[in-house]
Amino acid sequence: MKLAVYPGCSLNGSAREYYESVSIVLEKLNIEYSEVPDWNCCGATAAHNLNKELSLVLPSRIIAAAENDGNEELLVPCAACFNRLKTVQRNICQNKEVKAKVSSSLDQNISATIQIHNIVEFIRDNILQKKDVEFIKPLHKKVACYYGCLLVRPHSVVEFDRMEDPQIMEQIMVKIGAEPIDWAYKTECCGAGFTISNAEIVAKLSAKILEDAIDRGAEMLIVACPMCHANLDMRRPMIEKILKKEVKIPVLYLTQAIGLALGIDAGKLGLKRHFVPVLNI
Amino acid sequence: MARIGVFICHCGENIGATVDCAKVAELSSRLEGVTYSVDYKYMCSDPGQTLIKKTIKEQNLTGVVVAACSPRMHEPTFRKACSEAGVNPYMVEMANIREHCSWVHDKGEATTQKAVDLVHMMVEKVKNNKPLQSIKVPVKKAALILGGGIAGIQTSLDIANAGHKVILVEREPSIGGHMSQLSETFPTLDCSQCILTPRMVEVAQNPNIELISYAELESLEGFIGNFKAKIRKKARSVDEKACTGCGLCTTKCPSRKIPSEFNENMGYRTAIYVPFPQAVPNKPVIDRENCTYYKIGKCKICEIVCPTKAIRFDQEDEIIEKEVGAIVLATGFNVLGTDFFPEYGYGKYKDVITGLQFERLASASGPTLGDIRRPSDGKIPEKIVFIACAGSRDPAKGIEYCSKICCMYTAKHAMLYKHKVPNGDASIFYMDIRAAGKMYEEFVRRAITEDEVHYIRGRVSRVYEKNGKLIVKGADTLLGGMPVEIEADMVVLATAGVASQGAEALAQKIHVSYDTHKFFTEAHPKLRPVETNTAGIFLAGACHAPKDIPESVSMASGAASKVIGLFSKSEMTREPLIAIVNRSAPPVYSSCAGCFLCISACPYQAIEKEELKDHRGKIMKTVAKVNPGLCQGCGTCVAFCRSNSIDIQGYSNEQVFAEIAALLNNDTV
Amino acid sequence: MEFEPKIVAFVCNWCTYAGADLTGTSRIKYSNDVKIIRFPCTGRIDFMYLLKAFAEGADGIIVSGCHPNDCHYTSGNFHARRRWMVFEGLLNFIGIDSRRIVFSWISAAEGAKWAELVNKTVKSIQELGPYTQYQKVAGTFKKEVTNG
Amino acid sequence: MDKLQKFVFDILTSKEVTLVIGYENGSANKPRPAFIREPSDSERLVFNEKCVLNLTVYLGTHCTNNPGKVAIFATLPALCSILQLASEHQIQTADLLVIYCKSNDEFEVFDDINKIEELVCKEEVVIDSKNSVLIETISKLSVEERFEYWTEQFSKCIKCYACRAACPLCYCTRCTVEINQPQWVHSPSHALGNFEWHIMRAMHMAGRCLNCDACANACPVDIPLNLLTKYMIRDIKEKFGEYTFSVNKGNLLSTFKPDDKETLIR
Repeated sequence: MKLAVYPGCSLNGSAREYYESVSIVLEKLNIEYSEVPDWNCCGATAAHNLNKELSLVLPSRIIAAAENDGNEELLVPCAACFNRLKTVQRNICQNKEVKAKVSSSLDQNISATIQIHNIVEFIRDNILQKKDVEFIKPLHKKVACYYGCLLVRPHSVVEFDRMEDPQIMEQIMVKIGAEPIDWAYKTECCGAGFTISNAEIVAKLSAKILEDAIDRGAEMLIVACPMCHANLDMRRPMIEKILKKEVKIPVLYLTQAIGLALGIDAGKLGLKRHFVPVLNI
Repeated sequence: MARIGVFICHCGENIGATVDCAKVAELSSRLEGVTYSVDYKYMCSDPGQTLIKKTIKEQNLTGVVVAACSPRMHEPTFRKACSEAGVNPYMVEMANIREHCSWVHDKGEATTQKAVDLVHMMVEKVKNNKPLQSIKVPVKKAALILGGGIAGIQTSLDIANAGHKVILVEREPSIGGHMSQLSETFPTLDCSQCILTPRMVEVAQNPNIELISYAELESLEGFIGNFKAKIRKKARSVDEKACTGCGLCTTKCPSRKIPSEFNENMGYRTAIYVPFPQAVPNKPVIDRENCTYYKIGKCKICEIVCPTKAIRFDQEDEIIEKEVGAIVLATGFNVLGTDFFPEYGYGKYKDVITGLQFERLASASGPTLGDIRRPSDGKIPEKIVFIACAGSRDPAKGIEYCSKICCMYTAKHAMLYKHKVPNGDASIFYMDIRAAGKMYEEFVRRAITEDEVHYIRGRVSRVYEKNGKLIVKGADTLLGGMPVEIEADMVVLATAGVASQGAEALAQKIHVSYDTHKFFTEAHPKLRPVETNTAGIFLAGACHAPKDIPESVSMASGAASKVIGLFSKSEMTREPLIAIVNRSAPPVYSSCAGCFLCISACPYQAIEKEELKDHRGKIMKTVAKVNPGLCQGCGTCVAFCRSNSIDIQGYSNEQVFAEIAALLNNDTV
Repeated sequence: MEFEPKIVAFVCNWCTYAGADLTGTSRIKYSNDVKIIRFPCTGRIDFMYLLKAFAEGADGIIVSGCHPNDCHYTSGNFHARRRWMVFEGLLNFIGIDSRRIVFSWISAAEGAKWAELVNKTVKSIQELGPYTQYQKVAGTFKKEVTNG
Repeated sequence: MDKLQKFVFDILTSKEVTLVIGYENGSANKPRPAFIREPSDSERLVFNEKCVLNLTVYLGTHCTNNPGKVAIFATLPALCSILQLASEHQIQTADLLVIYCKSNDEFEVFDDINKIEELVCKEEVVIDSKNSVLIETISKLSVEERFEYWTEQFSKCIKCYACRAACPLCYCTRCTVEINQPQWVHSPSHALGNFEWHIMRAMHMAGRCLNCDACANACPVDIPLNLLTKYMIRDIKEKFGEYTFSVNKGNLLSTFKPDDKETLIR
């Protein structure tokens, strides 16, 4: 199976460390992949509210590009991109008109049969279940796995295990020697797209998430979405104001945590790029 | 040689105005086999019928064609009239020259000609008709009732009181079903046990009712009026005759920490136990999974203490065979598990319970003797939240349908809570309040106004524990979707009502159809709600769909009256318009090649295998046989049979061929 | 004069026959070229009957019964539906014009639909003309001519 | 002695079976059915690509009359045939040993019908290219032309019913053509009767045809009547999604799905 990775905008900007960790983990586990050639923005959170056609065509161009390049699988680390691509793929496959429309705008016939993976399920199915990976540096930490919304909703589209109480990240964490906690906010919204337009709300929502994680004894948060990461990591000053206390809990990307357990150097995993320092690892 | 009489009806102007009836009569008389034809103003009128009868006698007719209105209207009338005059009713056909001719075409040649054609068609059909005798099926006047909940109890009592034998089979050690678990009942708040247990006792004492508890249906053969049921009576390990029900054994049994099913696992019972004090029969059962003796071979304390030496450790399952004429399914319902609602934390948090568990808490005979106490620490909850539609009306995760009873019992629960904890605080998250029923809406209003229950219209997104409290996060859609957070001490989920487990297997065992939710399906959604598609098997109560007590009871009485009706004669008569597999002389015996694919085509399981034997009893051939008791005469098997070995009386292949030919070759007239 | 096709309708007793009765009671007029043969259920209708009707000189055929799930016998129409789906394919392949056979679901409440169906069918069969091709084979053709 | 003969020799000597239905060389080395009861006769048996005759047509009579177990050479269509016959209660699979032959020294032996079903499930029923082309060309004709084509073909028919005799699934005790009350099929071999016979035959094969071509091979006047059933196989696949053989799935026309296609119904 030929595998392509679609980084999307965030993974080349605000979430570089995510891409770095994804790449190095894949390399370490010698999984071959190529970046989708000449990729474009997926339209993310904005397009589908503003221009329906655009929100269909942008992702389909990415899918087409990946398929034209002879790929059968497409890994999309960014939860938002994943959500868009999956949505559009479903549209194309279920609705002939959409398919026709998209094909004409791309002027090529798009099949959209490529398998689109989010990072979490990809790691479980294609790594932990296939290879027996040795985690030389088990991550002996209490972790709170935070899924956010884009990864798990809408269930009909993303088909991600149990939308209200997903378990996959926890399973992965156990594998790498960490101890996932049971908490209440794993699928609550972090404020996502409001991060620029209405930081207040973002801070408030993110604060609740962090607070619950801390109260329940988590030593770090594990995420799989650049947006969540930004909000939880970057908005600390405001969050601390709201909670009226220091909040030092670090927020790691799933792949960073795995990287650490694989014994990859923190620097190579981009752990030094975080606002909240990831100490004593 | 056929001697057919044709009777053309004017139906006043209805036919006469557009069709030249006299001409139709005149032309019909020329048809081969027609010895007499006449037109008359009103054939269905008394003189009309007399005219037919008179002619039959005078002309000694062998068959009759009445050209008038639709057979769906007057076929019975004319068939009856003719049989009174000595012509077999199935030698009478009607040509529909009103609905299908005079009323839908303009006056004229063509219309008259069509009337003639229709008459011609029926004349040719009648020539191929055969005199038929209506089918008589003997009826064994005993009923088998499966399920001893309130529905089963009601049906049994009604049938038994009408003087017929009843065999009531209950899966559990005692009858009573879910109703016996309930505390008070809406909308009257009278105690469930108080109204149920007298009925249970009646069952036990009624000489016409044979109660077989702790038993299940093993297999069923036969058909309406003539079923043969095998019932597996599970080993109770107690001799019911010897046992006096003193209960000493249950007090002495050492293994006492077994979760009690009756208390929805909120209390404990012993290994030898009676599910609840008022159980009928009031005889204990040994639960062999948990009995020390069956586990390690030692103990036998119950045997030692039993004053009447009624314990039978070596007792085995017993198969009881019964012959019955009718069966009523009253297997009831179950409450849905909540595992697909992880966000509500059922099973994770002790104080998130189901409605049925709350019933036990509220019940005076329950584990807390009627106090509302948290399972976790026995504290009385100051704040309680009820979540309605926990699974119902939720195609995404639960079930599409409305469980119907939850709105009412949730209101009741909140009320009971307020009565027991007057200064407590009760909130209900709901989608809609469905309180359609006598005094139901008033009941809900009372909960809201008098008992100050907070009704919050909206769904709950998550329940989680935080410093000893259950945080209930939801939305109030009447306040524009405003988020609501309640710190509750206890959460009650109104879990959906679903088909009782084993319903599907049972349905397949006795060949009744069931819907996608495993509820048994009625023969007709409006007009035959208590019958199944298998003749002689009826439905009562929640095994058909979620129902409250009054509904279950009325349905039960409905089913009972159907059974009593069936039992009112020692034979039942059925229309002989049924399929028949041909038989012929040896060596062929029957042209049926025995592929038996017709069996899968029959909607009524009316086709069975029959072994044809020679005079020495050697099996010569196995062929299909249609059971006249079950066949409803749809004819699907007839059209399906490749060797045309099945034909259907009244719509036989020969009749149809004759009709087609007659209809299309009108050059003869 | 306009060609008057001979059309036979094979209908079930519980839905379409009753539906046609309703057409009558509501006095909706339709062409008298269609004549109804009554069956207990569409499941009863043998595919050979259709061939026989053509052989006997029918120019068109209507087959109609209860809508899916409305069958008086719960599943007769489901069986019929499969039968017709397969039969239609075969007839097409053999060259028997399946436009001459009209399948329809008409309930006891759809009196108007019945009239409409009849008139539509009559019209389309008129366009197709008499089914001489099959009638020639059946040897019933000449007879048709003589009685015009 | 090749492997196949050796195997037959052994099972006959060991009395595991008392009859083997296989092929032997007939005139001009054309294979013909052979019924072997003596171990010594097993040398007569052959198997090669010319062995296409579907031997299961003999199962009905020979199985029932034969004391003891019967072994039979089977090609793929024959395997389907065995499943279908079993599902239609025409054979006792208990006393049947099936030898699925690929060549005279490569074969698989089945005494469990379910194993056969497993194997057959994997093999999709496919129409060979030659016939697919024919079907295509015929389908392209206008409806009248198609009728003409078949009128011409059927006009050859002499109603010898060899097609019926050769088909393992035509086992009725009394075929419908032999019924004259009512006359389902016009008996003389005239156009009408021929149409009725061939249409009826095809319809009776709906969802059952084994795609073994026995009927066409048997036809003395070379009517391509296997095209009818082959076309239906294709059509059924299209309309109902699959075309499979199974011991207990029931027959295409004796079962249904509430959501079956109903494209033709108004």
